Amino acid sequence: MANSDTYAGVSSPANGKVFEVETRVKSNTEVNGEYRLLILDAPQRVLDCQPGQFFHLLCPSTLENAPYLRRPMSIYGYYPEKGELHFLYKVTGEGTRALAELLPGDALNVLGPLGKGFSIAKDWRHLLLVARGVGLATLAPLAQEARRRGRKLTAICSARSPEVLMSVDLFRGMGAEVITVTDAEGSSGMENIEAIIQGRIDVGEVDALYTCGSNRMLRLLQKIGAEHGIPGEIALEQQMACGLGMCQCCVRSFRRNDQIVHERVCREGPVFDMQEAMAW
Amino acid sequence: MANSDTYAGVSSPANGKVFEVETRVKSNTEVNGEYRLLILDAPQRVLDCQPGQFFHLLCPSTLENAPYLRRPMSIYGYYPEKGELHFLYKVTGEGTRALAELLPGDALNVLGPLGKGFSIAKDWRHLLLVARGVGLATLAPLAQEARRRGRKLTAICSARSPEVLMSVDLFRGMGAEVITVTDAEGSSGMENIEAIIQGRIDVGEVDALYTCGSNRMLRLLQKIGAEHGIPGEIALEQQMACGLGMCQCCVRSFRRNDQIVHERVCREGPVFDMQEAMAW
Amino acid sequence: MVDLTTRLGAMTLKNPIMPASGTFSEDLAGVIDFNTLGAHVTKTITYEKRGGNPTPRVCEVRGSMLNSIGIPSKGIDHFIQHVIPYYRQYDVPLVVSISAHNADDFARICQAISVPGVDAIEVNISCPNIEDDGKAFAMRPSTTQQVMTRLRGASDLPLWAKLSPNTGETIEVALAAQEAGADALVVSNTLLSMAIDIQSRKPKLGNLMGGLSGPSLKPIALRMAYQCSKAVDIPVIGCGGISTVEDVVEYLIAGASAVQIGTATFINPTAMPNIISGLEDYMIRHGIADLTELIGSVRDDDAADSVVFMETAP
Amino acid sequence: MVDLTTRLGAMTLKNPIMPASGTFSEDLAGVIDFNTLGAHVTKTITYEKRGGNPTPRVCEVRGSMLNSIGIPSKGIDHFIQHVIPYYRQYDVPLVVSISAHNADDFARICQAISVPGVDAIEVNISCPNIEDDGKAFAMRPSTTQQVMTRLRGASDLPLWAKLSPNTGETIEVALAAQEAGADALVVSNTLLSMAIDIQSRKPKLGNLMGGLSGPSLKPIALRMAYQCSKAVDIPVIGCGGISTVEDVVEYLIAGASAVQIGTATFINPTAMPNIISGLEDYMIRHGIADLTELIGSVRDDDAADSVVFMETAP
Ligand SMILES: Cc1cc2nc3c(=O)[nH]c(=O)nc-3n(C[C@H](O)[C@H](O)[C@H](O)COP(=O)(O)OP(=O)(O)OC[C@H]3O[C@@H](n4cnc5c(N)ncnc54)[C@H](O)[C@@H]3O)c2cc1C
Ligand SMILES: Cc1cc2nc3c(=O)[nH]c(=O)nc-3n(C[C@H](O)[C@H](O)[C@H](O)COP(=O)(O)OP(=O)(O)OC[C@H]3O[C@@H](n4cnc5c(N)ncnc54)[C@H](O)[C@@H]3O)c2cc1C
Ligand SMILES: Cc1cc2nc3c(=O)[nH]c(=O)nc-3n(C[C@H](O)[C@H](O)[C@H](O)COP(=O)(O)O)c2cc1C
Ligand SMILES: Cc1cc2nc3c(=O)[nH]c(=O)nc-3n(C[C@H](O)[C@H](O)[C@H](O)COP(=O)(O)O)c2cc1C
Ligand code: FES
Ligand code: FES
Repeated sequence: MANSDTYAGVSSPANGKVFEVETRVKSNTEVNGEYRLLILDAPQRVLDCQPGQFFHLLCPSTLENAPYLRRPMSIYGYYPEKGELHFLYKVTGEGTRALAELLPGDALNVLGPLGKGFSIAKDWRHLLLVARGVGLATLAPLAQEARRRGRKLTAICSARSPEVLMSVDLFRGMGAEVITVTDAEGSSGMENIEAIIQGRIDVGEVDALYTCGSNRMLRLLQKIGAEHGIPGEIALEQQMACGLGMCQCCVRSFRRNDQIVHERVCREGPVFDMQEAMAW
Repeated sequence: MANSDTYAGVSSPANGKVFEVETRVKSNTEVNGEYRLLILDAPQRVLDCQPGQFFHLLCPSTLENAPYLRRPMSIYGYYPEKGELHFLYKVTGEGTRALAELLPGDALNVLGPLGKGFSIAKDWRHLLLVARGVGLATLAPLAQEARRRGRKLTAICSARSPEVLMSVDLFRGMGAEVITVTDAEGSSGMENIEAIIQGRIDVGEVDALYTCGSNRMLRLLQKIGAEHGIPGEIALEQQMACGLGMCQCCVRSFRRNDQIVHERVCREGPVFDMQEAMAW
Repeated sequence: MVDLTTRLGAMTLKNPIMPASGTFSEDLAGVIDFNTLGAHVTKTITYEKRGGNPTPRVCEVRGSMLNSIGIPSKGIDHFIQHVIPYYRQYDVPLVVSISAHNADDFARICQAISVPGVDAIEVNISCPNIEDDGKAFAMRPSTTQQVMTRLRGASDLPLWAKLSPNTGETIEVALAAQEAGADALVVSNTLLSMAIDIQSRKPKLGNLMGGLSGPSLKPIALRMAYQCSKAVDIPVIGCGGISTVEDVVEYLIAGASAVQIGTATFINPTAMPNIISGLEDYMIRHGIADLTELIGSVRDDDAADSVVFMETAP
Repeated sequence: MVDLTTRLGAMTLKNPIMPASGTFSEDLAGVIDFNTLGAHVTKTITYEKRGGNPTPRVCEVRGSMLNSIGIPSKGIDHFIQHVIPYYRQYDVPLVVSISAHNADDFARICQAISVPGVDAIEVNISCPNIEDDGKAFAMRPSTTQQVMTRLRGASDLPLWAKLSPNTGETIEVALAAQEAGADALVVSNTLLSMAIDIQSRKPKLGNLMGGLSGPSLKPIALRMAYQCSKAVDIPVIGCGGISTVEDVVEYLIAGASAVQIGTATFINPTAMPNIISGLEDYMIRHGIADLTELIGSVRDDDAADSVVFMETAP
């Protein structure tokens, strides 16, 4: 419907401005059996993004799928020089099925960039991230930013089998060191990941931890972070209606100053302090 | 959704059986500014039709149009030899706008043939029909049938201006005599039409009258029919939900044996005795 | 093989799918095989012959429809002479829907229709009760209880009370119906709605307002079916907005023992048999042997009673 | 030039478009120009600080949504210190939505919120009244009248009573609100609904049930707006399922003097300003000079009172 692209005076807490814009699909291809890469031709003004931010996509209505609400998607890549916005998504339900039907040239209305992204403090030289599944999409831009700022980044990529380690090339391409762990090889267990991270810490190569998604990973990294006094951040998900902070549907609980507080994933997040986050 | 094409054991009052079938669009072209001709590739079993019957079309959902109920459409032509079913329609709202977007090769679910068509008694040698606008669609197959049965048919075609007299060729092609009256030439008034018909009656060339649609035409033909004892039939329209006789939404009032009775346009009609029909 | 049978009190249906009153008639017999259905439910009839509402009697709203058909009825004699005998050719229970505008008339038709060939009576108490300022019986527990008690005395056949969504007392009404001896609840009828043609500025229905049915009604009727099945011990028959196998499964999980399909049949006349075979496929695919594994299996254990029985959106 | 202003009792709005409570906040100020709106309506607040309902708090149903946000509130002090001053930068009336679980608390917050910067108070009486077996105030005329009378005594600001569709007594409730001194009616809040995930068999909302909003609600809320505007003399503000200019026009024709837009803003954050300019275009195109030509212009002259005020689908 609406395709005006109004200037967002109240900015998202982290950095930029929010716009509702009509984009064009450049390509929308299968990456492997489960994931798809959507590349949009997007106006410059929405490409001033931060790693960890997301867009709210108005998925099209098709004959079989009629998603009603928008769908939140992490920014997998933003390239102002090419005018491109990338999303990596997994087809799970009505909205993503409708996304999967988009063809080059089709229009897609997006709202963003939204939310608060990852931070990289001045003195964090060595960053370590642990990603699994579609969490790769959320963490990929962090690697890009780390390189831009000249930080060293280690990515532990976890997956079911080696074949689905799709972003390894991407992380490598951005100069990150990549460690893969898979269910198939039996290397993706929490103990093994803990051992890998411990090894890095032992040689003084972890200044900050990043992850997103799973509860088990959150607990593990919270433990490691607490033991060694290493700060960390986690990107969280929650059902969203407005994506802007108005409806309060996307709250999660956080531990802060010995109290439980509720914060909106779309507005105060989706990136939160690792120690404050609560498993769910 | 459903595309089984079940055999209709309880037949429609007039003749055939009712089927829900998936058809393919052969073509869907503008006839002039207002009307479109939809040609479907349809299975033989739905092509055993009678002039005046209709189909109930499950118009597709598109981005802009999401019609919910089916839409009734008179059969404009049925050609078992070519496997074709023709509809002539005017784009008026959501359903017909969605129809207008159909492209060759697209699927269209249709239910029919439905209802009771026109009758041509054995001793009706000269048939006279008066058609205007999309009413041409309903009456055209009658001309075809008249030719098949070797009856003489005169078609008075009324329209706004000569250009929109689209079915003149069709009627002529079926051996009918065509008289055109138009608003632009000032010849479409009721008095003139009455005079034309009166002229025919005077030379003994009207055994039955047929029309559809407008109230004014109904009143005129009722008057003429009553004065001269000429039988007649009219095809009526009404909002329809089921099209099969179940919901009772499509009733109209008729005068019969000094009583007012309600009949379902989809089941007892859409063709009714001209004298029993009531202006609305 | 999976078992599709379902129990509704003393009755056993071969499957849980049946038509909703007013959206089904002999006319459909040509398009689908009536023997496949779990039950046959006829359009509501009244004792006397009556006309219906003015036309237009239906209109479309976004993805759903409104109707104000009313209850045109050829009267009970015609029904007993022509309709009941017609359905005897099928090996499927016949459920007759009845209505009246006061308790006396209701009892009269209830008694008169309790004849061989009729297996259950569905009581459409969503119609206005002219003795109670025009509110429908089903809008208040008191009037529901009164009329159902009268009906209980008038017939030995199973009585299904069909509830209305036009009330803020769903649970009280359900309990009142059970108290008065109803054998099952049908949940629910249509919701009072309106649409206006902005060009002509006329209401789209000849009767000004009418009942909403179809997909838009589903979340509302599903909530009512859930609440009723929590509150009463008699079986609940879900009805409202069902058009897919998944919709049926959702109602069963919510607590319905069977469902009625209405408007979907207008869109696809073959909807009911398609859903029956689709439900069988679904159960095979998910290793569900019989319907009792689904019925009422909603995982709401943590929920407090105050939440289950709330009657307003929080 | 057409005139978009509309009168709501003593207030005049520059146009009839405003947000619905709970679907609007300062966060939207970046995406649209707040000065374009007819009024600003804030999320319902309570006197005390409170949390909301468990997550998930929203889910989707066909073409609409359910929510069970509840009323998380930072309390009145925070609101007076931070929110009211924020809105003073705009030349637009500020309408504050309040709620409470009993009449005393309601009166307390009503009085406390009657401060400079607030132009009207919207009373969300669709929440459960814990003194009346948990039914919402707005479900019964008696409780509506009681609470509105208390509120009338507590503030001189215009009071807008927001009605609930979860009742069979729409008209009685509307009359009771008017009787007790309400200056306008907002019609309506969300309708209690439910959805179940058939895979997990869990309710899709953490709170089991929630309120239906969006297009599915429109025919129901429009019917209520029509009935209320026929029954009362105070202005009616339509609310429910509005997402296009045509929807707005339909509500105006039905009798609403203004409308609120809720869920549509989630789908298109720019919906309100787009609809305002679209309404202007519509009026120009149709030669409508001002809104009074539309408001209440429904052509229902033939309809009997018994039809206008019926409360059940026929
Ligand atoms: C900040 C954020 C970033 C995300 N980034 C990505 C990404 O980069 N790639 C990706 O594949 N997925 C991502 N997700 C998850 C993605 O939003 C869901 O997979 C998607 O909404 C599913 O929609 P659906 O209609 O296909 O599935 P359905 O299951 O049919 O969705 C039903 C409803 O649930 C919501 N929902 C379902 N899963 C989730 C979820 N995990 N989080 C939030 N809401 C959900 C949907 O938005 C929708 O409203 C992200 C979620 C959030 C909150
Ligand atoms: C038996 C019969 C035969 C018909 N034959 C033809 C034909 O050959 N060609 C043609 O162009 N039109 C024909 N019509 C009219 C056609 O059905 C409507 O134009 C069409 O339904 C309009 O749908 P819409 O969504 O485009 O318009 P809208 O006005 O948006 O329709 C809204 C609703 O009103 C109903 N409706 C609108 N106009 C009519 C109408 N005149 N009659 C019945 N329902 C209506 C629609 O079905 C729909 O449910 C026929 C109608 C009937 C009853
Ligand atoms: C056209 C129409 C006529 C109806 N007539 C009746 C009726 O006579 N008696 C009754 O109890 N319900 C009647 N209903 C309501 C349906 O039985 C059913 O309760 C309602 O439509 C909701 O189900 P659905 O969404 O599957 O259609 C009617 C519904 C429609 C659409
Ligand atoms: C997420 C959400 C939160 C809401 N919160 C409130 C609220 O706090 N107070 C209130 O009176 N109504 C609330 N409502 C109801 C809306 O104000 C409105 O009445 C309803 O959504 C119908 O309008 P719509 O269909 O345009 O959304 C809320 C609705 C939604 C969707
Ligand atoms: S999605 Fe609405 S507040 Fe976060
Ligand atoms: S359309 Fe249903 S009876 Fe005619």
